Amino acid sequence: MRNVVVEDAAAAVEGIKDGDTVMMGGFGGAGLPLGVVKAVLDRGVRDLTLISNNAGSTEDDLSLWFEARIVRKIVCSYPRSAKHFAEQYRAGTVELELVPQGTLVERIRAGGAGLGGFLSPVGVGTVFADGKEKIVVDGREFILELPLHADFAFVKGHLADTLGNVTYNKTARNHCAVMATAGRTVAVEVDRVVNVGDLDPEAIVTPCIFVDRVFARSSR
Amino acid sequence: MRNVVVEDAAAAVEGIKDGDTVMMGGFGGAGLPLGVVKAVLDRGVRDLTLISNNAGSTEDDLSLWFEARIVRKIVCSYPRSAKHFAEQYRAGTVELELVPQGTLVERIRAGGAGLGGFLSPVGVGTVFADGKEKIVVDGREFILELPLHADFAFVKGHLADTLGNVTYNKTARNHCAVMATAGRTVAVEVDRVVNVGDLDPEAIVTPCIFVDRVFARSSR
Amino acid sequence: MTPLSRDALARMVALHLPEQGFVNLGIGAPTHVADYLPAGSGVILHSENGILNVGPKPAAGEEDWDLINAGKMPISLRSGGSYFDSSLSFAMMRGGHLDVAVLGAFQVSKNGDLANWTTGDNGSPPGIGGAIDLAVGAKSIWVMMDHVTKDGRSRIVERCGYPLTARGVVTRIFTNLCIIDVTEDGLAVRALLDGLAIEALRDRTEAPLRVMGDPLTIRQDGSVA
Amino acid sequence: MTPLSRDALARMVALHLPEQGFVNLGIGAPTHVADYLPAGSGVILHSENGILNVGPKPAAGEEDWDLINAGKMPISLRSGGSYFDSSLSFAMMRGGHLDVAVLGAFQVSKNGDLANWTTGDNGSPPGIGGAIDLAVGAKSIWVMMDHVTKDGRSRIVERCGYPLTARGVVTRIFTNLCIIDVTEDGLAVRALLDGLAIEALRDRTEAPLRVMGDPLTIRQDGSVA
Repeated sequence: MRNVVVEDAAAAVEGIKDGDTVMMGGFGGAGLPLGVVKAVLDRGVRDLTLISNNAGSTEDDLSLWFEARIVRKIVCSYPRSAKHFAEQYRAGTVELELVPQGTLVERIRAGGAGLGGFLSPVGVGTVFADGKEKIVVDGREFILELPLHADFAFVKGHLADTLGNVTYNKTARNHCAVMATAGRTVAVEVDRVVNVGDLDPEAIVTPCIFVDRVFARSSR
Repeated sequence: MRNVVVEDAAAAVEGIKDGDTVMMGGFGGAGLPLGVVKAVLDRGVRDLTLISNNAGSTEDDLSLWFEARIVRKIVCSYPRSAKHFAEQYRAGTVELELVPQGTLVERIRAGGAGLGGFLSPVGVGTVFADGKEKIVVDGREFILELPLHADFAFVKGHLADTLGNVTYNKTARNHCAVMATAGRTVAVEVDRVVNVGDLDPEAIVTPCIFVDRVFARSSR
Repeated sequence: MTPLSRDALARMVALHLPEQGFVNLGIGAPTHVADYLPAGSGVILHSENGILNVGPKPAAGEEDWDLINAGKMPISLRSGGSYFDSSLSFAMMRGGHLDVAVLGAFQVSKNGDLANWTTGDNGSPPGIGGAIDLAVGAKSIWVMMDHVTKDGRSRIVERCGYPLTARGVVTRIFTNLCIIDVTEDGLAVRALLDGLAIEALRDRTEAPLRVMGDPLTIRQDGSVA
Repeated sequence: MTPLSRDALARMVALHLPEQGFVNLGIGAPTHVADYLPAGSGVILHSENGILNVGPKPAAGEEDWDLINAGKMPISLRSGGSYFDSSLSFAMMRGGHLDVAVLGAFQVSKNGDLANWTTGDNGSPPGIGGAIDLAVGAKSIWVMMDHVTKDGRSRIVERCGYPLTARGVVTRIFTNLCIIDVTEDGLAVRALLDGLAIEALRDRTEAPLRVMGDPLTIRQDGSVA
């Protein structure tokens, strides 16, 4: 039977390489796969394109990636209160693509769902429309937003069974469930791995078809 | 506290009028709100536009609407094996807009999610692309598909609390959860109404913000 | 004439929210509106990170960092609440399912343009978050803000000088001096702080103001009569 | 030389499915492939009405009409299965998450065009269902069909005469006579029914066929050696 459980975060990030595009789940700390943050650092990769809601805020989150200067570009909705990112942003050593939060998650969904893009009313008449195609439907103007894909999507789940079915905990679900559909390789850090059959089929949020790797968060 | 429970199917369809657009959940019989089928008939409305996966197949489902000739147009993916619909289709007394199933549900989702449309790879190079705008992104051709909205969306749930939170039963979830986001008025026929707090917050599929009316399926 | 305190402004907004309405309170000052909801209002609060029926902040020591609001502060879930992913959460917003979004602002123009995400390039990274999605999607967009800036300039303007969040979306403005409806015929004063003359308000307001009948009176505690 | 029975054809397809793969079996003949999956194959079946890990049909009297497949027939759920709405189900398909979709067909062209939804206007209402979404999205699109029509015409054609489902998507064709890969260089025979000469196959096939090395031999039970 399918079993996608891997040993640890290091195994979960196996194959990541310089220049890859990486989605990281989480809104603030909730949903951020912290073991992955460190495992990616340990791999020594560089020039990543990071797709994430935030750019970190404490010393113990995505801030570490900016401190280590492994991110070339971030696609993000709210990189405020991110000290290390802000320094590099001011120095011009990191590129920022600022995307409204709902548009960010919808672009990720479009990537995972095989759509070529969508027409959004969000940003019409603002700087967020700059450089984007405008399409009028029934007399109303929309912006054409394009899908986002990633080489790796890393998210934080609550429980996963060994097949790779995943549930989330409270508001930690946020972007995680959507990102889990959009990475070429999807790895999920969970609180606990459970047996096949332990999860309620009605309450599984990410069915196993989307999930390539699962590992249990270290209790250390 | 909010309480959206109404007495019966007749109350759930209150306000429907000639010419309305109506979404009906269900794939085959699973997810079809049967009480609503009959209550709409009892209202005596006509000239409905029906958005539904099927056009009925037995004497005891959407077939009744075609038998009673209350549907002017159906937007649908699979109207085969629908005797009464087929008769009217051949007679030219009902209009058919045939939509691939995944495109149908995605257009409904776009309606509920406030999008102006989406770019689909489905149907490119086929008759399903006829008359639709083509948009090329990164050298790949897509079809612009437009959102669907409805005056009423009627779906079948499993449990609902009095606030209007809804769960579904097994594959009866199908189009129901998406349609429940896309009607101006959304009414849900359920097996049982439960108290607020009885549903697991992690397992609610349709949060109450989308739901205007709930009623318990008659046991008769 | 003392402008309303922040608390009184929050209370004034809270008293106006529709009973049993679905409401998103933006980060910052709007979040405090929750503290003044009348008992039994039945208002159901949404937070865009994926939660409906947000409850009060937990007691010290009871925080769950997987249960936070859009301001990343610990909250609780009321009975009948639900969790969902961001795509469904923003579908609620963009799709017009929220009754009211209450937002802070730097400026609102006479036709309801909203500027609330940046005052321009000051070398800091910009952040937009979900402000723009809320501003486009909710059925009613309410702004709450001080009527004038710290140096006395009107925040209610002919045309926004700051980068726009959305065009023509604001439906009502609550300030520490008044309540203004944004109508097709321009800005209409609906309520006025007790003791403030309409001409004094106009002196503090760049955009033209209409008055329909007698404006209601705003008391210092934020109640309106 | 007797063409494969329907059962043997289903078995042949089943034996080729990738271990632990995610597979959708289209309505009609492909559904029967499930009956021939080897024990321990680990194949996980998807049905587009919103279910993953479809199990066998329930015993008579045990049917649950809320638990059906895309053919609207009662099924069961295996341990580790899940339910979801149609939008996520079609995201799986359109988004390229399925390893294989097995579809019936009227015709397949030499470049992999698929015609499997209608033979044209015969007065009956057309139906498309999820066939087209599957045909566009899955990583591999396999067709299973009789090699020729009832009146002996090839279903593997230069150019489809029937309305297309999708262009250039079919990757492999299983017939009751052979297995053919659709490659950039045209149709390549991979396996041939025991006792059938390649020239005899060509006689029954409108589109040109290549042979790479020695084709494998298909036995009457659908196994391939």
